[in-house]
Amino acid sequence: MVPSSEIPWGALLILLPLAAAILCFVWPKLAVVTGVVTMLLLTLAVGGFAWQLQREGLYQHAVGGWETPLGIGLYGDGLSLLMLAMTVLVGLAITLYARSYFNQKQARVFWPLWLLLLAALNALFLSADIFNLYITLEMVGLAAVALVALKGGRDALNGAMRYLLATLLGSLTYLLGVALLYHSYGTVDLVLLAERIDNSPVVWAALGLMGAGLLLKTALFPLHFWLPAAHASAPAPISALLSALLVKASFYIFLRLWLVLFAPLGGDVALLLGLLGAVAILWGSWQALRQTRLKLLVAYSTVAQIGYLFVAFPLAAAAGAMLWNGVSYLMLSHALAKAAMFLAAGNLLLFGGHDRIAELDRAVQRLPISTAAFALAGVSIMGVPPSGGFIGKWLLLEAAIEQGYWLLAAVMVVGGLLASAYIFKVVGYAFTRSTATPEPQSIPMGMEWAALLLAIASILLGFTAPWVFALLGIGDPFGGGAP
Amino acid sequence: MEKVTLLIMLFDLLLGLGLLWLAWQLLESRNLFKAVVLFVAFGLLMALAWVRLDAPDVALAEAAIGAGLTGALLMAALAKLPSRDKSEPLADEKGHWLLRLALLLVAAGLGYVVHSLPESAPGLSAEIANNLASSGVNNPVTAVLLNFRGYDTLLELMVLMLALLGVWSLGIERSTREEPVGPVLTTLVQFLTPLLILVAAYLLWAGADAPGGAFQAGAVLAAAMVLLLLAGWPLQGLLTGVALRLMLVAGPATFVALAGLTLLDAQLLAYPPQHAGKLILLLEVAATLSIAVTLAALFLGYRPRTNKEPG
Amino acid sequence: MNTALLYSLVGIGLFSLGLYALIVHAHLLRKILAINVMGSGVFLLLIALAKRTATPLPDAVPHAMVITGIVVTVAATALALTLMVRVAMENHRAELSDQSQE
Amino acid sequence: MNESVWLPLLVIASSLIPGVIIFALAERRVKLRTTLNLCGALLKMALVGAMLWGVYHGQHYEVRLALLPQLELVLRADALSLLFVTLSSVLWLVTTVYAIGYLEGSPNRSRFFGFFSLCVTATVGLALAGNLITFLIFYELLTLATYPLIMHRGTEASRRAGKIYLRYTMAGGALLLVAIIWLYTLSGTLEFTPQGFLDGIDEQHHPALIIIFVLLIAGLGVKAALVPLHGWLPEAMVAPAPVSALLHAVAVVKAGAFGIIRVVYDVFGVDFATLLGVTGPLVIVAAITIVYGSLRALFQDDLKRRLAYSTVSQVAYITLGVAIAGPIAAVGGMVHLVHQGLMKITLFFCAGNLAETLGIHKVSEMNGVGRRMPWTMAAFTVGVFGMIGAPPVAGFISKWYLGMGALEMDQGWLILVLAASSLLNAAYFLPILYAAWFCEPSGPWPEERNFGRKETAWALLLPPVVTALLALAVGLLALAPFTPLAWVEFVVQREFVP
Repeated sequence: MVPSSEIPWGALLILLPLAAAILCFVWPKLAVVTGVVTMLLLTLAVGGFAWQLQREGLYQHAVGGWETPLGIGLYGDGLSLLMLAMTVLVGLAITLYARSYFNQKQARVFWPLWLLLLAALNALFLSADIFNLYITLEMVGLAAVALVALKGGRDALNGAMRYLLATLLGSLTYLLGVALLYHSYGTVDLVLLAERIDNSPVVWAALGLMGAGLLLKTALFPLHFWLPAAHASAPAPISALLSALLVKASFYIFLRLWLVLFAPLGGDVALLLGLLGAVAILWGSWQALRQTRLKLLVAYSTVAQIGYLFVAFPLAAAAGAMLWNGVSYLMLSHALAKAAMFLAAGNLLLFGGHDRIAELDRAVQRLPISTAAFALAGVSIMGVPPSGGFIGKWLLLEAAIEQGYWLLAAVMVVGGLLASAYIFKVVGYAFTRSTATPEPQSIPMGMEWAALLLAIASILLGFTAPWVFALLGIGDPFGGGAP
Repeated sequence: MEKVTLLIMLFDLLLGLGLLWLAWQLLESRNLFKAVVLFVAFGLLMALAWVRLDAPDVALAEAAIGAGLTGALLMAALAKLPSRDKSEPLADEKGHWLLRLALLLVAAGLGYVVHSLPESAPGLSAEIANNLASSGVNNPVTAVLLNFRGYDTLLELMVLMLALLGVWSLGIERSTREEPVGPVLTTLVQFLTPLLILVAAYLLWAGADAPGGAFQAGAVLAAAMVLLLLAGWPLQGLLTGVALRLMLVAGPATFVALAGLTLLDAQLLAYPPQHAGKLILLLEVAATLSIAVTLAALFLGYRPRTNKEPG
Repeated sequence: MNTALLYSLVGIGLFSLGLYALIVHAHLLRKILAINVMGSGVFLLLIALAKRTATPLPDAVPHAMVITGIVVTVAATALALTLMVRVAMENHRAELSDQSQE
Repeated sequence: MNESVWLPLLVIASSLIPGVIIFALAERRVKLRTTLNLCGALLKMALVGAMLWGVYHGQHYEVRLALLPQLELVLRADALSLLFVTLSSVLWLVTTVYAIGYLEGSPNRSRFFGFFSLCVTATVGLALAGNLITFLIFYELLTLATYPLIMHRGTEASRRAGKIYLRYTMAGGALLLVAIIWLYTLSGTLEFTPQGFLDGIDEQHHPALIIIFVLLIAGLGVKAALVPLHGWLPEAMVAPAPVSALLHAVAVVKAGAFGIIRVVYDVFGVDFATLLGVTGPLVIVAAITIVYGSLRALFQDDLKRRLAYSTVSQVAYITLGVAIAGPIAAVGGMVHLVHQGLMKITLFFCAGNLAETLGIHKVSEMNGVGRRMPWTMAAFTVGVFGMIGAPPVAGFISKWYLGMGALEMDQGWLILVLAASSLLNAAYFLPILYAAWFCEPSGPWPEERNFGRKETAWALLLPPVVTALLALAVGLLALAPFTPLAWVEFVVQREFVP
């Protein structure tokens, strides 16, 4: 037996799903089993990785034995760990859900794609090489597009196409920035770049290009145009992973680049990001409130919630690491809550055969677990205590008020109120009787519980912050010392 | 000497302008078929540019993949579009002056940035030169692709697999056209296919020391298969099921297996120097096979099935 | 004006042209072509600037990156084209539709 | 861990755990559900009794759980919190009995009782909160847990009421959140401390603190139904009677009032609040609310709405007592927390009985109802006299202390407000009594149900009779030890040490 501290958990997080994807691809009959087992193993691996990080600190692995700048470096700190854990938590629920959701023909495509997507996400969160990140981004994007279109249908195909064009545009713009940085500093390694970077036109251009590309993928207002169509039209588990994980993946890269390379460049950029975030909160929430279809409502809610992540940028210079802790926490709780909401919305859609909000027709008693999941996740989205969303918003609001950014604070509060308005609009209709009652479809238990467990987790996050922050501090991802 | 430099500069200038002009033409062409043809020409011109920039490996890849296969993919897709779609009028462009201005400013800004870069930058040439000996190959590009940054390539093969999965899930099988294949094409195929296979083998073998390698070889091999498909050879009926899938994953699987084995040893994808050459060759052979079959399958556009398999 | 600068400027030009076409054209095939032209622009920039070495041989790392990029692009293009055909079947034309099914 | 840590947790758990289990119960498991409900309520009362005894003897109960670095969830039992905890746990037991009777045979009872237990958990939690963030957490939980109860009937009217309720309470919660965070950035602590924790704060922050005070009162005033933030309360009356009785007469509005007490006493401190000059305006708001609520009640024909406006008016007495900022008025205000609870819940139970047994919803339908349902109307009568402030019912005690307190602080004009309010109370309540006892029934009852020889089901009858007797008892025996009055005096000593 190899002692578990010597097991290379980090690399396994990438290799395991890759190998499993190949297996599923070659022998589709084994797909479901392979998928489920791999997901469990990945959970174990993230646990092992966390344990390793806690014992040994920063994870660095020179792939191929070639040190940077020649080789590619894997890099894992507290922030990577958080993202990996988020992926695994959401992934477990999606795996549980998808087991019953897809028919045999769809499953044959779903499982290898899903495993490849997991591998790509894990690779993304563990990479410190901006060109390698480009490849992982493309993997993530293409896998997502294929998944959105998996069940066909006009809306989904249109959504997938729009998403594909946006994601390709984003990647290429990002790559152009990578090219400039490489030719300026002779490396694509983030750690080395951080040492070599100075204030030159190249850095500004790279910030503009990479930033624009990543923000397009993150769907920050006004680059969100592709998101509602894609997120709302995809099959439910895919919607969940798009909103929960994919926008976070590109945000994660943006955050990394910002922290390491671009933060010194300027408060003005940060202020601009903050303002865009604020507009995103208001616009997204308002649009969500106006929707008559459940999945579109949830999708617009994602546009709004992404805004919260960016509101933090102008506050960061003065607030320090604790604010980024808050942002990370918000990311995590949004991931869990939003995945829960999409899964629940998927159940409601399947149950009634439609997702018209005004005709939810007593879903509270007819489909109580899913409705409860939706409402509980909604609590976290609103930022009402006790929930993960509350912790994140508390830290953001605290920083905004402390530094006198009253406008941002007001927007955050108004966003919370609008969120409660659109969520309770749904819940309200779920209590009342509507005229047309089509024959309900039965929903497998696994699909209901997948949603509820995620929602409960997003609430429980309200009580785990000190513990999570301690893990986040590993490797000091936000500078300024561990909290 | 002076004159030669001047001539070359003139050539570069013309080539650059030609690329821009072709790009404009192909993007603004009213007729989509013409646009696709122009795109192929654009790809070939790009290959020329790669040669001018001392990037023969890229030139080969561009010619085979960028121009050749992409062109074939575009043609095939165009054929599947409803016919009235093929020469749509262009969008009304009067309102786009603001966008044009913005893009012009962006381009100017980027141009300024590029101009501000130092005349000479070492990049990673020195590191590559120092480590080439222990990489197992002599072609620096191959060394980067399969050794120094082999991890990128591993993921890249996965991208191909992903795309194929997507195409298989979306593509709709069409009844093969019953139009008889002309004798010219048949002859051409009969002549070209063995030649392409030979070229592929050469590229694969030469990749270790000279321009070439798995991607180029795979693309050329794929081109051969595409030709056979065009000539009406029922490849999709011959190669199906597990056998096909095994060929498709040969490259990625070898890569992942190697990654796993090296990880057991110590480090992800760290080859023992004495075996590096052989391992890379093994990887390249497997990758060539997978790339070729994958690209050809992408061209085919749907999942080939045996008669037994359900639809 | 040296070769590296010339070709990288051409690269930027291609990128911008592609971006313009991607935004203004509605037909999906044109959008896909535009993406390909943009990609070529980025690749050209990467390789052109790799020429600026003191040694006669250019920097090989960008070359490898571009080969990777070309393969990624062809994969994406294949997927995009397949998707386009499906979208065209649903919408009865190869353009994106804003209307939802209901 | 010892008793002092376990008891507060157990008090919370004694309603939380049954609640969660009840959610999962199938609709038909009536016996198990009833057992769980009653056992939880009885257990909670026993635990609270133990804590009362302990606190009286100087025992310290406290639990802490870190929420954020430097910010903790704190549950602490002090004399003030126990006042509210005791009130809610006693009334929970009574109301549970009532609700079991009221909802017999109706659908979705598991859901109802689950949320009902959550509401009580939230109420007890905010009573035990040891700092503002803990208070906020339970305050919001209360909002969320009440919503499904308002929506319980699932009609279009209840959806509308729920929407209005949320508009008010979520906005109030948001104001509270902003105020609390702002306060935290200024003071670095949120821990409730006798006489406040803001005393030593830099004078330059005083304007900010005034705004914070306003925000806090606005946030709490929504639930306490201070005018003009009271609009949700009459609308929420679409809920089933037990909900109106316990939550809208007691738990929710009292949560707001209790919060105001905490903010004035344990955050700002009476002296500091007076120094800032914020208590004066609060007195005025309370006075306006008292008069306005009574005036509106006068014109309601719907019985529950009339009671709701009466609640608006009565709960403002508590705020008034606090805002007067003198020890005697404080006793009056705080003791009214208990007294009003007992009296108003009686009235709501009675209204529920009338609706459930005879289908009576309107005041104009109540002619002669006293003869048909004498016990119910007797309880109702006790409640009414309490509300008017007639001795010896409990309400008299509260008003007496409030009046004396106003005089003590040279606010004599408030006597006029109190007198006006009493007159108005009489004006809108006495005609009901007259009609009920002395008029002939004008026809058959709208929807009569037969419960055998009794006037109504015993589970519906017992609770109002018990609470009416309690309201009488705490008034008659006000000066005995361990009455609410005695306990409140014990609380007030702490705040007004010389």
